Amino acid sequence: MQPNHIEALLEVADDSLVLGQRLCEWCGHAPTIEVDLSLSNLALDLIGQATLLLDYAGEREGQGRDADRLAFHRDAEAFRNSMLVEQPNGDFARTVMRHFLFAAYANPLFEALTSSPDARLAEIAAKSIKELRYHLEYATDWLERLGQGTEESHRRVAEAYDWHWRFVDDLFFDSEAWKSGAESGLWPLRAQLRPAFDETLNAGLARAGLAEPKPVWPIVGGRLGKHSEHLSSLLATMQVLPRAHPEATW
Amino acid sequence: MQPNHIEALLEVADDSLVLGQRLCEWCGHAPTIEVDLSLSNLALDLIGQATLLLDYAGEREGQGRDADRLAFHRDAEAFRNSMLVEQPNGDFARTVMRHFLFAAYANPLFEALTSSPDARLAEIAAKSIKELRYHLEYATDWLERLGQGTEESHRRVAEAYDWHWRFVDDLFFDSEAWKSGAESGLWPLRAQLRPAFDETLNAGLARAGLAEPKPVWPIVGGRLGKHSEHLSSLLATMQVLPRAHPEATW
Amino acid sequence: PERLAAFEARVAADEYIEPNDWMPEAYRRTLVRQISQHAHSEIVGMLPEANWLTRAPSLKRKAILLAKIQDEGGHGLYLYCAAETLGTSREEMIEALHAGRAKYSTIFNYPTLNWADIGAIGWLVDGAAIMNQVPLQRTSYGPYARAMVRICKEESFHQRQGYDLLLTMVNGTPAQRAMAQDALNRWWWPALMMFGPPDDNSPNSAQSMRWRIKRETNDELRQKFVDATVPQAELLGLTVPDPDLRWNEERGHYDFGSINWDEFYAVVRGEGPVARERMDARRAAWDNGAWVRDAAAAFEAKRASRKAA
Amino acid sequence: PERLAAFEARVAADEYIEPNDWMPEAYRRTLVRQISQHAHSEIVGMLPEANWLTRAPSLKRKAILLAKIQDEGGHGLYLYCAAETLGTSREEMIEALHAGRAKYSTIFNYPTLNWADIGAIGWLVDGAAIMNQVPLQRTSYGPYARAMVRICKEESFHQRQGYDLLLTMVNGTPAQRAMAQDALNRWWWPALMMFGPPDDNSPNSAQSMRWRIKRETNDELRQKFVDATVPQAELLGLTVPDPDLRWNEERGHYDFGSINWDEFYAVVRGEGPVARERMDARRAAWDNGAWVRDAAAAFEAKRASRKAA
Repeated sequence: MQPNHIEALLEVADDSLVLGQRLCEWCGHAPTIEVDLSLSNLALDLIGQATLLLDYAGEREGQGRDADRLAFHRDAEAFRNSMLVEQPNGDFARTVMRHFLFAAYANPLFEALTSSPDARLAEIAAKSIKELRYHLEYATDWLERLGQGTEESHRRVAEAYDWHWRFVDDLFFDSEAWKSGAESGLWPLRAQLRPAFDETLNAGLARAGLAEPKPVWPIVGGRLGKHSEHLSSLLATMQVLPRAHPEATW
Repeated sequence: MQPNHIEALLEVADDSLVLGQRLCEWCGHAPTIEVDLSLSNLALDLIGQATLLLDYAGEREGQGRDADRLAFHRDAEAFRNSMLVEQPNGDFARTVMRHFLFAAYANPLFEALTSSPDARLAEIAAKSIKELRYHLEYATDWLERLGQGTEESHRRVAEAYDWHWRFVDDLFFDSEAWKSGAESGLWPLRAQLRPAFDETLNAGLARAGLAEPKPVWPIVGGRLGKHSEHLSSLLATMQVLPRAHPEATW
Repeated sequence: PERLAAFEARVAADEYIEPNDWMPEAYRRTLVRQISQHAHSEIVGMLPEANWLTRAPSLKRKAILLAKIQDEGGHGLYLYCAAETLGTSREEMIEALHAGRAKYSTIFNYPTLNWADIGAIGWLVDGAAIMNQVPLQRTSYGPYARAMVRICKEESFHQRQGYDLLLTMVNGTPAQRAMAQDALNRWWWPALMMFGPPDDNSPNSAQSMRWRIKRETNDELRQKFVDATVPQAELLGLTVPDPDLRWNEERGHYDFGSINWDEFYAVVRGEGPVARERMDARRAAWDNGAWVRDAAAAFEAKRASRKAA
Repeated sequence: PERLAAFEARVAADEYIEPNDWMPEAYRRTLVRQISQHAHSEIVGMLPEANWLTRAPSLKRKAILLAKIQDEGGHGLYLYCAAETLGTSREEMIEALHAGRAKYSTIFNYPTLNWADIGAIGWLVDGAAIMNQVPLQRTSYGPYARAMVRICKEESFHQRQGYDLLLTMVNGTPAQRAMAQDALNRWWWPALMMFGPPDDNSPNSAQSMRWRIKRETNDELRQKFVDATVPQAELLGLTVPDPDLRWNEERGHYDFGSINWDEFYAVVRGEGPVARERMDARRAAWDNGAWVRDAAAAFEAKRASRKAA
């Protein structure tokens, strides 16, 4: 892997890490105990994926950074996640919609990664894809329930869609680093994943009784380290202990 | 000043610092522009006081720590503020009530400090007391407005009182360090300030049409570094940059 | 009266009572109160730990803590289910909690102030819970006893994880050691209070013991906990914050200082340091989630009626 | 028609129009729109800076930033007052903002992502604002012109403070220098957009120039800003993110690359990166503060009626 491939790998790892961290904020505060447990499960999967991916990125980088070093000692500008996953939890509809959009993107991506010529990456993807299939199913089920439930839940999930939709192009942004990895055959261009995403999206929207997306001015930059204002606050919390006690192990 | 007197000085400095930081959170989000500007004024005063007091404490300590070092590089356990000032802003009623209780305590305290034999402390107090008189007036005016305004504002300010009242004993807690300074004649025991506080309190409550306090189990510990859960979150935000970039100057 | 005698005989013979069996109303009421209180404790108990979940200092610790809190939610679920077999719905129990009619363990009204508190909760709070709960695996009500078997197994695991967290910290930097000691200082006495009021002031104990809803007295369990925990503290190199603590050769037990019962009763009354935050958080979660529960129910109803049609 | 001619003559003679003077309806409407938009910009403009207020890295910088944001609130107040002299209330203007009928400067729909952004806003955004506003000190409407005098003085001060902040950072650690460059990269183009659409696509300009509500064209002001700012960037050792930027000896001005007008119009339409956050924040502040304003009004009414009695 070339250095820029490692940076591209961070795009995948950081998506899982930041979304997992967001889901942790629900813990103890969800609408039912069952939902609380499910969101914890999703978070556990994502943090597990992030750990494997970051450890691998650190190894390939060869500068002695492990997953914790990468998670807790980078500033916001160095994070390569899409802006979608850093969006605040909002109400449960926003959390569901964010997860649906992410999972609809991550499924074809990780599916493709299982046949990467990079054996380690393929192995991580093979473990993760099983989890992510469930994520998509879980999010789609809730999307349908909220879309078809009550008038209020429909209104909220439509609003959630309206909030998140403009970040989908950021999710699919092909950075130079990503393109270079694609040229080396490590993974597909994200643009190539878009048809699969669109299919999942339209099926999900149909089940939920939601209208198809209107065109919007897309907000992009996450893969280049240009985030929303939400990421730095998330990191201030997440990184507080390792930053305050850089010499400690935990 | 003995080392424990310096620690006691932090009790005063940290009250101003933490309350000032809390007020900063209102900036841009207050009920009217006029209130926004007033809360900024209060915050500016408090941060100014904290800077003078912390700089002085650092000088007397003689280990090269200045106000910024003390503000941004201590963990929550090392903060000596009362739990009252670290309470979240809540609604405007809670902010007003917190400020009223603090100012009712700080006025007799700083008044007394103006005649401390420690000339520097007396000088800082002389500057601060002018500001704090206005703080008390401002908070009392709003207390009256909310107490006598609408049913809703009355209910909210009564609830705010109920929330904050149990932290008043913590505000007045005489730590060993504080007692030692009092024995050396640097300042009065806080217990001696209580009658003045009670008078202000009762007058304020009467103006607002609020009932006198019920006895509660007091929650104490701030002066000993045992805080509520709110302080460490406040500090995670406040200290994030100096902690992430310890070698930088700003 | 005959049924009562038969019931009491079965209980005395350590047989299990099952949901459809006849039972005295007082037994049913006491059980609902105790099991729901236990369930509430698991759910409220998620909050002090969740307070540090977003700040867990390594990815491994974050995953461990997340799984632990999830287990507690799971325990809450089993226990609500066990209580529901006695004829009270989960909603009713939750409303009783939010209205302040139902209690939960006083321990969760203390704040978590540093990362070592997560270790201290596992070690001391789960440790004390286990002491309380191990006898309940043989309690007279079948569904409760069976829930307890599963819960105790997981709690032991949590206790070891908590101890391991502290072990790492006491072997770390001076700041980490100080956090660990600070955590022990703050959690020791509240942990001892978890066993409830002293025996001479525990009105319902005798009845509960006869019904095998309880199997050891508060003071017996408290002593057992102290005896087991003090050597563990020594192993960590931490000092138990009790100047009166010493081994009593004659009794074969540790003597320990007297508990601040005024504080205990204040916390029971709902005046604990973060009791309001805890209840506010639970009520907010419930109230803000109402529309989600409504939507799910409406959707189920639609689906059911579609199937029926 | 006579009054109109007299009015136009006064304006052409650079006399001030005062609130009680006769003025054409279109003049009044244009002024209300412009002044209220300017007031809204000051108020919304508090938000991107407040985003870093709680994270200011030194007590001195925190106090400076607090005072600066306070000044902006003060500007908002003067400007609302100036607009009110034209017969529109502050509440009406605020409701127009919250309903999306009134605009504010597009620049505040960009996020503040690191501490250097606070410096960049002072240097570039206040710098651009000054370029826009200096001519308005001689605008034809008296209350607006006088508000502008005071505002411009304070803005210049803010601009120097912002530049000073960046100067400290570029002389700091590599991470600080990187933050400063990153801030310039993100704020440069949006700052150029602050002067509005190019002259050939600025429909109201001619009328506004004739009425002295505007005194220079968008493109003239933009050029002036580029010419003044590029040397300041060089002094900081930072690179302006425009490969087409170069000094044109012949014109005596810098040539610069073309602006992404699609982005500009998207942001004007309310699709800027953080436009929703900004409006949500303002609406929440207003809605959550309604009970406070009601209480103050009710209290005043009671007091007034007590005095009257």
